Amino acid sequence: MLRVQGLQAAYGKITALWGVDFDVGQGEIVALVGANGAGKTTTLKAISGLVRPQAGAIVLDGQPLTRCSTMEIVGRGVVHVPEGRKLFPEMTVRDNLLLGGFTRAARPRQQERLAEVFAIFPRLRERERQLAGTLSGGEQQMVAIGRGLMAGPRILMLDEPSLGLAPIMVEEMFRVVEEINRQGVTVLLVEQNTEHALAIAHRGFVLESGRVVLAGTGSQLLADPKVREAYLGL
Amino acid sequence: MALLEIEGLTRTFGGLRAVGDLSFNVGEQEVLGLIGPNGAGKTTVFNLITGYVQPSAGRIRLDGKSVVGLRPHAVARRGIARTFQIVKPFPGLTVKENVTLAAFLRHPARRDAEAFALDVLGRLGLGSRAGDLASQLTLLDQKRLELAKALATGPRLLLLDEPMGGLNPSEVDVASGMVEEIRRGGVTVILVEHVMKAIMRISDRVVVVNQGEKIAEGPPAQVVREPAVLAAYFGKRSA
Amino acid sequence: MRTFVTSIFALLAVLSSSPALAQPLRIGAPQPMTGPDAPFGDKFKKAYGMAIEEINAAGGVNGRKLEIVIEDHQAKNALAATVTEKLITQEKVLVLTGGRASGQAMEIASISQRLKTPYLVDHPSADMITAKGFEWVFRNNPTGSIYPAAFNDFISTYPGAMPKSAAVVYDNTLFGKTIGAAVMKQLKAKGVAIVADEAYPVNTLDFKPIMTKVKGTNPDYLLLVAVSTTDAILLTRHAKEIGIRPRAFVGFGGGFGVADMATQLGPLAQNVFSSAAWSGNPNDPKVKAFYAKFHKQFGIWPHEHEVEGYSIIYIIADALKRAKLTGNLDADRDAVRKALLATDMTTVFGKVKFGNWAGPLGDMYTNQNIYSPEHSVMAQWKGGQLLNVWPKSNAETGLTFPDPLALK
Amino acid sequence: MRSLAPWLAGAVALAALPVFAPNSFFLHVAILILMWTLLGAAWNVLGGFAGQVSFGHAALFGIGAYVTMILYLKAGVSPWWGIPVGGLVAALASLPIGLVCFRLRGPYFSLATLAVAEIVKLVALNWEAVTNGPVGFLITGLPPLRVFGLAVDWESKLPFYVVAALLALAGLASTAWLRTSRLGAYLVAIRENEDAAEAVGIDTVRAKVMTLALSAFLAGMGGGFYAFYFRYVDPDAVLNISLSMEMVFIAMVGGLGTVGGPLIGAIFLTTVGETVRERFQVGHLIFYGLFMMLAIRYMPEGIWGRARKLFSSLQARVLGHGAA
Amino acid sequence: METFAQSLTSGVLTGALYAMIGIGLTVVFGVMRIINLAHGEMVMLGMFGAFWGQALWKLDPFLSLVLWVPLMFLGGMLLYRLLLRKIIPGGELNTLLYTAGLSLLIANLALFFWTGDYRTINLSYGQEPVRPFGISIAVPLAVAFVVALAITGALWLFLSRTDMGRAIRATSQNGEAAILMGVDVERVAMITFGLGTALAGAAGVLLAPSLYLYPTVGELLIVKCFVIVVLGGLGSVPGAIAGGILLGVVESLGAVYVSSTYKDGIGFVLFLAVLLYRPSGLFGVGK
Repeated sequence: MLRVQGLQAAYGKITALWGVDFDVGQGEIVALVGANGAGKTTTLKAISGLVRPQAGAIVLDGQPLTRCSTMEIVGRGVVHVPEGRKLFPEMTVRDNLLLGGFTRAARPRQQERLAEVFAIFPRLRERERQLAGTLSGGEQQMVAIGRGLMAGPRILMLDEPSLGLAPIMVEEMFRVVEEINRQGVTVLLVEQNTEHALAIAHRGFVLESGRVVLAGTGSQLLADPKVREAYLGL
Repeated sequence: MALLEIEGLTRTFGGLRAVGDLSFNVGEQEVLGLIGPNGAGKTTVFNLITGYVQPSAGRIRLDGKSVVGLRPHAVARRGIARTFQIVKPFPGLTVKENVTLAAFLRHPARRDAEAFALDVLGRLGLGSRAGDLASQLTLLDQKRLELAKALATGPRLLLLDEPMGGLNPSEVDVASGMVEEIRRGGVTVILVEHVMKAIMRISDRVVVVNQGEKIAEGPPAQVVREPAVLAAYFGKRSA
Repeated sequence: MRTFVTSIFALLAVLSSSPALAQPLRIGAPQPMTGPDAPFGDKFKKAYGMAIEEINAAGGVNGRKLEIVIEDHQAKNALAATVTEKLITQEKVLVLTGGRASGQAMEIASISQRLKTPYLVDHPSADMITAKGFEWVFRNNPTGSIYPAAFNDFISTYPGAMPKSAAVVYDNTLFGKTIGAAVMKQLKAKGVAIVADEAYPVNTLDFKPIMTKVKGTNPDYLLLVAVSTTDAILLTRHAKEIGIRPRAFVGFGGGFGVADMATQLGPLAQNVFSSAAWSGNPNDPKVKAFYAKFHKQFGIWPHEHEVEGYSIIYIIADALKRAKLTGNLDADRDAVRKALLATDMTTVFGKVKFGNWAGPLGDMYTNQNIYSPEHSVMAQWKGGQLLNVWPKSNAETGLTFPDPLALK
Repeated sequence: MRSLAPWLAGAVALAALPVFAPNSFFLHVAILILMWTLLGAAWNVLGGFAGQVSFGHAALFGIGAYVTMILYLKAGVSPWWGIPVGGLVAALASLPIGLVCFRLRGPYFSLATLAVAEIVKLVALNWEAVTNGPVGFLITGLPPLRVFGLAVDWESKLPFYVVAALLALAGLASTAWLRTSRLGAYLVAIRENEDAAEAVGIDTVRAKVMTLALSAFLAGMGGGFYAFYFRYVDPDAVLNISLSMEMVFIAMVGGLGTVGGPLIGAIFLTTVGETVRERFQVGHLIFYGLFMMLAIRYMPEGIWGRARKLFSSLQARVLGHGAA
Repeated sequence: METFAQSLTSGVLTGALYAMIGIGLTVVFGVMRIINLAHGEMVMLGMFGAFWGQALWKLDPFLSLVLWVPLMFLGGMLLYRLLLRKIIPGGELNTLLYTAGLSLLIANLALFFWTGDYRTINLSYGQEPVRPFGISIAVPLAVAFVVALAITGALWLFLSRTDMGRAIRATSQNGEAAILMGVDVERVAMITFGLGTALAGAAGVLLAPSLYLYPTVGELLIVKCFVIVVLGGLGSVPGAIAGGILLGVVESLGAVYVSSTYKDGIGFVLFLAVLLYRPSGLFGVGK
C-alpha cells in the first residue's frame, strides 16, 4: 500500500535520513523502532510532506506522494499524528477534533466521525467542551489520535503515542491502537517502547543512524538479540 | 571530595516534575554516563547545572561551592562547559571565530584567544577547517566544533549532550576517541547519550534516570542488566 | 568612498538646478504642504496667491512682479530649517514669511537672524519668536499671550462679568500652555479663584472624564484652550453633554471660531464665546470686500489664516516699495528690514506698526506689531453664526451674558 | 594598509567638500547627511550588530539634545563639552532602560523601547521645571569658541560641518572598532544564538547593555549636535517617534550591521528625500514610502550589503572561481 | 460617585472601539507573526469610507458598513497576495519596516487625493446625548458600541463555529499541526489578513462619527493599538477585547484621578509592566 524507497532527507546541512526503505501493507500495523535520533520522526515528516525529501520515492497505491503538499497528502488519507501531540491548546476538545476533519473530503462526515471517535474514547465525550491545554497527558494523546481519525485516514502514522504517559495509560494507548487497526485502519507506528510496539505490530523495521538495519515480523524482531544490541550496545 | 555534588535536585514545570530529588556525585577526571529513555529529564539536569533553568529545590556544588542561581555565563566562568543536543554553532562565523569567542573567557587578548582556539581545533582535528563558515561543516565536524567551543572555555567539567546523536557507527568511534582524549587532558565529563555502544566504551560509571528520578547507578555493564533499567528502556509488555 | 562623495556632488548639483531669475521680487514661505498640518499650508498658499495676483495685476511693486516660493516642511522643525536655508541661499528670496506652527517658525527665525534675511511672521503665535531680540524677525499677528486680551477687557469692564471662579482646560502644547498661563496669570491678579487647572494631550478622543472632574468644581466660568480644531469641538460638546453650566463658556484658539463649530455642535454651540487674536471687523468695508472676493474665487469663507496670509503680502509689498533695491542681495535684504521698521499702514487684518514693547507675561518683544492687543476680539456663537460682541467698537450685535442655561 | 585607503580617501573628500560647496545650503545638506550618518551608526550598533531592534532611539537622541541645551543655557557649557556630556548622560539613562527592555526579546523588545520613548516624551512635556515643558529652549546666538587662541565663529556653517564630520567619523569608527573588538564578536554571537553565547561564557546581558550604552552615547551626541545646530529643542522636535523610525530606515537601507551602511543610507535617504520633495510638492512622501517598500523587497541586505555581494560575485567571476 | 460612573462608562465605550482595532491587529499577528504597522491606515480608510459614503450618496455611516467591510476584506486579501506574501519569509524586521513604508504610502496617497483637511460626519440623530442614570452618552458612540459588540459577536461565531474560523485559530496556536490537519495555511493567512483589514475598516467606520478624520489619523491609533494587543497578549482575540476595554477605562479613570496630561503615560507604564511581568499578556495562556 505505502512504499518508501531510498528516502533521503536533511534539515539544512544535517542529513537525517541516508536512504530508508520499507513498506506498509493494507491493514497492517507496522512499527518503526530505533534509538533516539535514528531518523524515525524525520521519516514520518517526509511522508506527510513536512520535510522535503532530497532523494528517494514515497509511493501510495502506485501513485507518488513525493511532490504533494501536506494538504493533498492528508486528502489522500495519509494522516500524521505528531510527536508531542501538538494540540491546539486554547481550543476545546471538540474543536480540536473537528479540525482533524478539515479537508474537503472529510467535512461532510464530521458529525458521524465525531461519534466514532467518542465511541473509541468515551472519556473525550465527557471533556468535549474543555480546553485541550487543560487535559492530562493521556487525554491529550487521545485527542491527538482522535483528531487524526477525524480525517478518515487510510494510513494513520503515530509518532511516539506512549511518550510521557503513566504506565496504565501506555497500556490503554496500545490497546486503542490495536482497536483502530481492527476497524480497518492501517497503522504506521513510531515508538521508543520497543517491546510493546513490536508486540502489537505485524511487522517492524529497526532504524539506526538514518538507515533501516533490521526488518522482520514483530515477534521475530522481539526475539532477535541484535535489536537489543542496537539499543544498549550489549 | 567529589568535583560535582548534586543533592536532592528537583525541578517542576507547572504540575509536571521533570527532575525529582536527584542526587549523584562526579569525581575528578571521571566520565559519568547519564542515561535513560526519551523524556527522562536528562537535558533538564544539564540545564539545571549550567544555569539555564533554576532548580525548584536541591543543591549543586562544584568543588564544594554552590553554583545555584548563577547565570549560564557565570557557570561557564566557574569551569563548567556544555554542548547542546542540537548543535548551536554561530553559523555566520568561521570555525576559528566560533572557537575564539569561547576562548575569550580565559584569554582576554585576541591574539592569545586565537592561538588557544587554533590549538583546541588542532587537538580535535578541525585545524584544516578553521577558515570555513560553521554552517558549511558536516555533522561530525559540527559536533567537533561544538566540543571545541566547550573546551575553549577551559572547563574542569564538561557536560556533553548527545554528542554521538545522528552520527554513523564509524563516526561514533571517532567521537568516542575524542571524549577519551579529553578526559586524558584532565577534564571531567558527564555524558548524556543514547548510543549505548559509546556509553559502554567510555563511561566509568552510569546513572540511569527515568521520569526524572534515579533508578540505577553503577558500572555500565552491570547497570544495563538491571530489570528496572530494561523495563524503562523497552517498556513492559502487557501480560 | 570617493565615488560616494562625487555622488553627493552630483545629487546636490541636481538640487541646485533651479534657474536664478533676477527679475521678480521673491518672497519665501516655508509651509506644511504635506503631513498633518497640510490643510493650513494650503490655506496660506491660496491667500498668498490671491494677494500677489492683485498686486501684480496692478503693476507690481515699482514695476517689478512679486513671486512667492513655497517650500514644504511637513511640520517638522529640522525640515523647516532645511527649506529656510534653501530659500535664502538657493532661491535667493528677499524676505521670508510663513511657518504655520511655532516650532517651525522658531527655526526659520533663528536662521533668518543668522543669515540676515527679514522674516515677517504671519501666523505662528509663540511669544518666544519675537521675545528673543531677533532684529530680523517681525510679527504682524498677536502673540499667544495676547489672545485673552479682549476677554480680559470684557471681565474688567462689563458690569457683573468678573468671574467668581474659573476652570481652565488647555492642551499641553506650546500654544495651549502659553494661553493657559496668560489667562490664569491675569485672573489670579484680579483675585479670581482657579478651581480647575487641567492640561490634556492634543487629539484626545474623549473629554468626558476631564469634564466630569471639572463639573465637580462647579466653576463660574469655563475657559477652554485648544490648538486643534478637533479638540475645540469635542471640548465644547463634552462639557455641555456632561452638564457643566457656567455663566460663560469661553474658547481660546482658532478651533472655536471655525464654521465646523456650528455644523458639528448645532445648538450646543449657542452662546459659546471665542476670544481670539483676530476675528475680523465685519463693519470694515475692506474686510467685507476681501471676504466676498475670496469666497467667489475659492468657494470657501476665509478665516484668520487666510486673512493673515493675504495681509502679510501687502505688508511686504509696502516695505518693498519703500526699500531702495540695488541688486545686491545682502544690501537689499537690509533695505527691506529697514523699510519694515518704518511700516505704518492698515491691512485687512488691521493696523500695523512694528515696535519693541513688553507683553502681558513680562517678555520684551522686538518688532512685534504694537497694535496686537487691539486686534483681540470676543465673538459669540448665535444661531449658527459667530458674531463679534466685544469690544463695542467691533461688535456686530449685543452679547448674551450670563448664559441663560446657567440660570436654570 | 589596504583597508586604510578608502578611509583616507573618504577623509580627504570630506575635508575637500566645503571648499567646493557652492553655498551654505549644500553644506547644510552635507551636515544633515553627517548627522544622520551618526544617528544611523548609533542605531546600527545595537540593531545591526546585536540584532536588538529599537523603536525608541528618539528618547536617547532627545535626552542628549536636552542635556546639551540645558547645560549651555544654565551653566554656559560650550558645545565642545556639551555634546559629549549629552552623549554620556544618554548612555547613563540607557542603563535602566536596557535593564528593563532587555528582559524581552524580539518584537516585544521593540515595542517596549517604543513605550519607553513615549514615556520620556511625556516626562519632557510635563516636567517643566527642568525641560521648560512644551515651550522648550531656544538659543539665540552662540559665543565664539576659542581653540588654540583662534576664535571660531558659530554663525557660519563650517564649524558645524567640522563637528558633524568628526561625529560621523566617531560613529563609523565605533562601528569599525566594534567589528574587530571582543565586544563586537560577542554581539555577533548573541545575534546568532543567545543560548550558545551564554554557554561559552559570554555575559549576554552585560554585552547588550554595554552596546546600548555605546549606541546611546552616539545617539545622545547626535541629539546634542542637533540642539546646537538647529538651536531649538522641544519635545515634539527631538522626541518624536518619526526620529526613531528614520534611524531604523537609514541603517536598514544602507545595510544592517555593516560599517559603511549608515553613511550610504544617510546619503541616499537625505538626497532622495530632498530630490523627491523638490520635484513633487504634494505627495512626495508617497514616493518615499514606495521607495522604502521596494528597497526592503528587492534589497533586504541594504545598499552596502548588496554592493558588497555584487562586488564579491564579480570578483569571483573575474578570478574564475566560485562562479556557481 | 457620579464622576466615577461617568468615567467608567466613557472608558468602556471608547475601549470597545479600541478593542475592535486591536482584534484586527492581533488576529493577523496570531496567524502570520507579523505586526502590521499600516493597521492604523486601514482604520483611516474605513473612516474615509464612512465620510464619502455620506458625502456622495447620503449613506448613513453605520449602514455603510455593509459596503465597506466586504470591500476592505477583499482589499486586505489582495494586499496580502500581491505584496506581503513575498516579504513575510524575509523575517520580522523586514516585515515591520515594509509595513511602515506601506503606512507612509497609504497615508500620503490619501493626503494627495483627499487633501489634509479635517472632516467630520454629522448625524441628524447625533446631537443630543442619552442620559441613563444621569450618565451622559453620545448617540454616535452608543450606536458604535452596540455595532462593535455585534461585529465582535459575529466574529466570535465565525471563529468558533465555522471550519475556516477554527482553521484560523488552529493556525495561530500551532501552525505545523494545522498543516498536518490539511489546512491550507497560505489561504488561511490571506483570509486572516482580509479579516484584519476588514475589522480595522469597520472600526474606522464606527469611529468616524465620533471623531475628526484626516489622512494621518492612523499614526494616533496605531500606538494605542500596540498597547492594547500587548496588554491582552499578542495573538489573542479575547485578550484584545479585554486589553481595549482596560486601556479605555485606565485612560479615562487616570485622566480624572491622576492627571489628564499623563493619561497616555499611564497606558504606557501599564504596557511596560505587563510586558515585564506577563510577557504573554494579561490574558494570555501559558508562555
